[in-house]
Amino acid sequence: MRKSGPWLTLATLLLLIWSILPIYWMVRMAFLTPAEITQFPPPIFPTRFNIASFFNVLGFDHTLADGTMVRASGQANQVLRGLVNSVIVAVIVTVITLVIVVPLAYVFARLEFRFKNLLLNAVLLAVALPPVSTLIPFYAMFVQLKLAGTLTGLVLVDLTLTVPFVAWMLIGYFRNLPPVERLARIDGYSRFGTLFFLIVPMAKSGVAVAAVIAFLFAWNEFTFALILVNGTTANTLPTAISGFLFQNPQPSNLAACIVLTILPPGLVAYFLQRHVAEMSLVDPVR
Amino acid sequence: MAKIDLRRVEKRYGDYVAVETLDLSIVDGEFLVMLGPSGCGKTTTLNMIAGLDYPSAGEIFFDGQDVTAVTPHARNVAMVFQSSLLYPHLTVRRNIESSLRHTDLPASEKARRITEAVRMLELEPMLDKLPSQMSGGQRQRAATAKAIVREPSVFLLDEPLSALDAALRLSLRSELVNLQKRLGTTAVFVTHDQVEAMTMGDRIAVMSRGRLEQIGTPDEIYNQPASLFVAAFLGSPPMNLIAGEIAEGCFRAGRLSVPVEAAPGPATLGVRPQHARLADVASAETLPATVYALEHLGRESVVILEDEAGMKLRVLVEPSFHARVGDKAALAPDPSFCMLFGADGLRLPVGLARAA
Amino acid sequence: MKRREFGLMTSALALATALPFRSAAAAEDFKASSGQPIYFRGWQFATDVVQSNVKRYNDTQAGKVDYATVTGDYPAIMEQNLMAGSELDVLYANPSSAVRYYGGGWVMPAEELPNIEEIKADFLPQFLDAWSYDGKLLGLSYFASCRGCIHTNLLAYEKAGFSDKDFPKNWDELYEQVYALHDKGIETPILPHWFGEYFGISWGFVFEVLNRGNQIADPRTHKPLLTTEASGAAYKTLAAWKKLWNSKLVPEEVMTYSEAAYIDAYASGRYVFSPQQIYDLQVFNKVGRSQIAGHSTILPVGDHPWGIIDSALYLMTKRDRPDAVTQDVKKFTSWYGYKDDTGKVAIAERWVQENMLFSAYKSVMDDEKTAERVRKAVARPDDYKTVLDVYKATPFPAGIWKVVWSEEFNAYLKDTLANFLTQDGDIVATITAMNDKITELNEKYGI
Amino acid sequence: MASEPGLVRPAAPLDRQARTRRTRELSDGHFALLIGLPVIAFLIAVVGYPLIYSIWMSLHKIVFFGGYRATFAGLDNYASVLHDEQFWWSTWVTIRFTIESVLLTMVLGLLIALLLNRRLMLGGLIRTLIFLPWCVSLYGAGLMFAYLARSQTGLGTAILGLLGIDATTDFLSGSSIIEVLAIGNAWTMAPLVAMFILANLKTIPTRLYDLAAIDRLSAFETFRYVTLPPIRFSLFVFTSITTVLSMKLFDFIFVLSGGGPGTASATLTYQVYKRSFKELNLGLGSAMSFYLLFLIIGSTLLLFLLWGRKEKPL
Repeated sequence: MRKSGPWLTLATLLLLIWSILPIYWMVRMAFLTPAEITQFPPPIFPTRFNIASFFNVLGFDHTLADGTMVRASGQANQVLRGLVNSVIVAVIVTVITLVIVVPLAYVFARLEFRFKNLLLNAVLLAVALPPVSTLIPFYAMFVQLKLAGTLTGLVLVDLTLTVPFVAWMLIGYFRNLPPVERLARIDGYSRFGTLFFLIVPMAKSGVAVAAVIAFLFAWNEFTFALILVNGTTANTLPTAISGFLFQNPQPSNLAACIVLTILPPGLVAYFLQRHVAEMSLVDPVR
Repeated sequence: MAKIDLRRVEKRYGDYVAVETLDLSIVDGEFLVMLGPSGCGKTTTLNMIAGLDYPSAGEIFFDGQDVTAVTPHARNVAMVFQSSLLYPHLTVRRNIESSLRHTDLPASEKARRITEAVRMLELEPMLDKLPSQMSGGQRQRAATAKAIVREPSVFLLDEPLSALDAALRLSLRSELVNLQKRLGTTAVFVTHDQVEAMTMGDRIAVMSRGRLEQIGTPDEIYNQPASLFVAAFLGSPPMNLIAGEIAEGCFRAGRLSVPVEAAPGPATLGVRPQHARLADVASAETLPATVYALEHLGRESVVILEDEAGMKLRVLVEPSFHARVGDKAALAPDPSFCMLFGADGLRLPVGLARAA
Repeated sequence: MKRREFGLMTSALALATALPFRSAAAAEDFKASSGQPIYFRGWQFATDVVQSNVKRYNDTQAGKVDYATVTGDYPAIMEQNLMAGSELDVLYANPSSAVRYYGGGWVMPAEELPNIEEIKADFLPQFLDAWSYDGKLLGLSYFASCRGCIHTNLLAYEKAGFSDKDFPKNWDELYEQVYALHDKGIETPILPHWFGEYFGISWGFVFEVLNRGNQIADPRTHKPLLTTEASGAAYKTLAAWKKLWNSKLVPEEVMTYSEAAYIDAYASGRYVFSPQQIYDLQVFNKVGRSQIAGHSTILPVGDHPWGIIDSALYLMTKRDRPDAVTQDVKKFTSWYGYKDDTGKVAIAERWVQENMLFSAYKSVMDDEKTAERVRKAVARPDDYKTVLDVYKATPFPAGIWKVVWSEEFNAYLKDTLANFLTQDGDIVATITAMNDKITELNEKYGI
Repeated sequence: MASEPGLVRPAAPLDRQARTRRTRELSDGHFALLIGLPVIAFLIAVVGYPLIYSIWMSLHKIVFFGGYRATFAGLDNYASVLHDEQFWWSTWVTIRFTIESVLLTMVLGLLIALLLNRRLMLGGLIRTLIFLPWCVSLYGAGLMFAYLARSQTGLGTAILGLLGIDATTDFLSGSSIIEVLAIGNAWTMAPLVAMFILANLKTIPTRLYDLAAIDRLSAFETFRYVTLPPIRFSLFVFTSITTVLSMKLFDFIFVLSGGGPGTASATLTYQVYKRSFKELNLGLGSAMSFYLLFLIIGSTLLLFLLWGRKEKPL
């Protein structure tokens, strides 16, 4: 278990390279000048840290060392609006998902009742449903309900993705918790009290992971956003960014934007890996 | 402190009968052990006493009060679960406190009880530890502390020691009994371990397949088992049970013949290993067998014999006894200590001939 | 005294006549009055410029124009929005999409603008024709340009021993030269117009066939016109493509390129020839943006013109909204798409200056400043004439673009052509299938 | 004893007195109803409605031009899908892409989990970096891999260039585009799989490894007899999950290859998008999306029958 050595180091190194390389390639592009981006063969390392793009995509002009001014990107206000919208949507979706899913998963994981398996299969079906097949119905439905182009609509759609997936994940997790319900009844906890004061704190690692998953789903959702809020005031970051794929905006701006979108989930990843380490602590002693 | 009465209590899950019409009275302050193999309904009965399960029929009384529909907390019971279950995310202190969370005791009284329980169970050094950071014994003590701070009317224990190693169980057994006697609280203790039952219980209720087989003091249970099941389940090494027939005032099984005063018919002879001796293989009216193994217990030894049908029989012998595996021998029960069980499994209420 | 009085009187008179005139013709004409927002949507091109233009309108004309860009499959997404009656008042559209949207009944033609006669009079005739449907001008000019003119990397071209006089005069010569260049050691002599956008490979086919002298469908009846004989334009185009593909001179990944990637690939200097947007000449010649800055030109008109008209208009939608808002939409469109409150075609002129986007308006194209701008963008002084020549000669595929099924056919063409190359398709079968598709579409829409 | 059913289904004739005295505690069933009903209702509204709408569309011929018309077409759309060559091609692309993605993801996920289960220097940092790909959005990953794999801008060409070799690495070609997509897909999914396997691995007592060492098991035997058994069920579950995720993947492909070159990477999701959204052939698109759904459900069922049945959850 504890024997380390050159092989372990090598394996770690390889996996690190594998994980980082695509991100590095993008980050590097954010620092390249337009001329360097068109270089062939492409440079592996930027020659200098040209941070103009990061200013540009956030709506600031930037003056380079040699005095030339790089103008703020015209996408900037959409990027900023997208950033705000994405944060709003992701946070709301995360909160609602947890409020919905934690009790639901608890009920499915630890109680027995009629139609449980049928309902469980319905949840699994929802996991299997490809977004492209519900795209048009959602669009039609939202147009009628005046929800197309609104954050509310996007939150609803995101919930259809997060709720089944997170529920499925948490059900498995809750099943492995020790059977404290009977103890709780002896101690006088109500059903809801048991759930909120005992199960949730006990499962906080699992709930944290669930929150992260919900956040990432909502933060990164692209397909529905592309159709439902694209070009409206409810535009989110992903679609705002894809605007850089068109001709004139700089690839470095695109790269800078992508880097910006990774930062919040990156922090989340740091937080997540600590919980993964803790997840086994809750493992029941049976 | 309570006297508990179960009247015609029944528990069914669909067609499955977990507990059949059960009448049970638990005396105030006694330590009652419910003993039986898994699936015999003992835990279900315990749960019904606790209020965790509600009976399908019948009533439960605490001190003459009908509590059949009263919630567990309101019954003021305390329970220690299998493996001494605690809330894994709470420290020992908060675990103990959670027992008093839903009571309206003044804070000073709560503090007093907790301090008292902690002192009694010597938990001071680990109050701020999580259950996962403690040993099994410590967890058991913490669970006990959590139970006693409620000053419950009854103390329910569901195989709390089953996950512990042997040495620890031995010491915790006496610790628990000692505590219960000091507190004087009625206790119901569920186990499948007959040694636990014998050593701890004031009375033992033996259950099998949802039915109460026998209830009595350890001495009664051991010496006057009501049924073949009880006889076989209790005692270590276990009782020898020999199937045979009663005819002409004698119990016969093969060559073995024991004089009895009973009606003729098929029966089973039971004799505890200490009430049998080894006889010469040629001697009449004994059961011929071969030595299968010899177990040294220190103060005595157990010879395990195997008869022609492959049945194992045990005899207690002096520690100095020597025999080799494969040696021929015969088992001779002491007729004055033999028991007879009828075809229905019940003990035949008959005396045995006190013959030499 | 008399003189002073006279002067006073004349100026008062002038004021009296001028004021109402000016307020009517200029300032108040464009002032938004409904207080409601106007939704203006477009694809992403120089969004910073659009942003500041819109801001100017909002600041000076009390406008509430909400501008945003739409990503992805622009024509399809806009069609969905139009169909759903979403919040959308003014949008960019290519003429082919414009015709379809008009056919769907979602578009208010430019004819409804009060000063439409003045606007039409200023139109270059080929664009007025290209953008009119049912005798109605559909929208105002965003840009009018040429896609598919052959950009040439002089650095590599001259290094291989060629010069201006060797410039190919038609597509056949161009392909011949591609192989000649390859023989001289140039790995990738051409970057064909095969990229993955809706205006990529399909348009590449359309302009090559058009340049070679055939129509794809009849401009009036929209009946298919492609022929399968080996001398036909479609046959020759496909044959040339097949040969190019099989020669492995073109990386397959071109088909997955976005337009940005397509431009950057040529700007890297790897290629000698590439059909590109004419206005991107200024990108390729910009130092710090391109590896061939100062060395990129376009082929002059030879035996035939190069490319096709790539243009876009500002369309007004017909969505359900109060009349006052519709009035505002017209005011904004007129201000933005033609003359603003100062009487100048300011937005179009700015596009010329900023990105060399040409306009459909004579007043803009004939302006000396426009010629000046082109001169700044070209590698060699004389190239500016080439640019304007190529621009003026550019044809328009009315047969397949001025019809409601244009986008459907375009999507079909894109897949068919890509499959033709990747799956080594049969030339005659492919052409026949294209004709059949046109016939099928005509039947579907009762044309 | 552990699993006595908790639900009180009062099947037996209840003592009437007992019934009237039924306690104030909520039964499992009631509590489940209370919690679950609003959620299930919500899910039915926002998942069920679109699903039914899709079914409706798949049974109709819908026309927009010259006025909206929907005429009932029975199973015509389903039949025409089966005659659509593109559909069969896309099915094949989907299957190939899914198999490659899943295999790669599971192997990588397992490797990452095994590695992270060891004591590493800078463990926190390394774990963060290794989990990072999972935080990258699929469209972001699509762009990354597009730039990374493209010969014009990619790493391969860059390295060759650095070595002074004037050549390109053309990965985005018809023959290898699916592999590029599968690698990218595995890149984003593997950390998730690794995370859950890791949580599983942590529950294996170290004692077992000591035992294995005493028994002188080789590294492979240790893996097979000690490490593998407790994670087998998770492996099955995640094989299923990654299968589903791969089959319904859209945005990553949309951004990276747009289904190209040609239709080389046009998966079923892409085909459905194209039919429904770009061509507005809603009936055909919906019918195709149901075939996709059947494929997804069928594959997971098949996995279950071939493998999952034999595994026991921990």
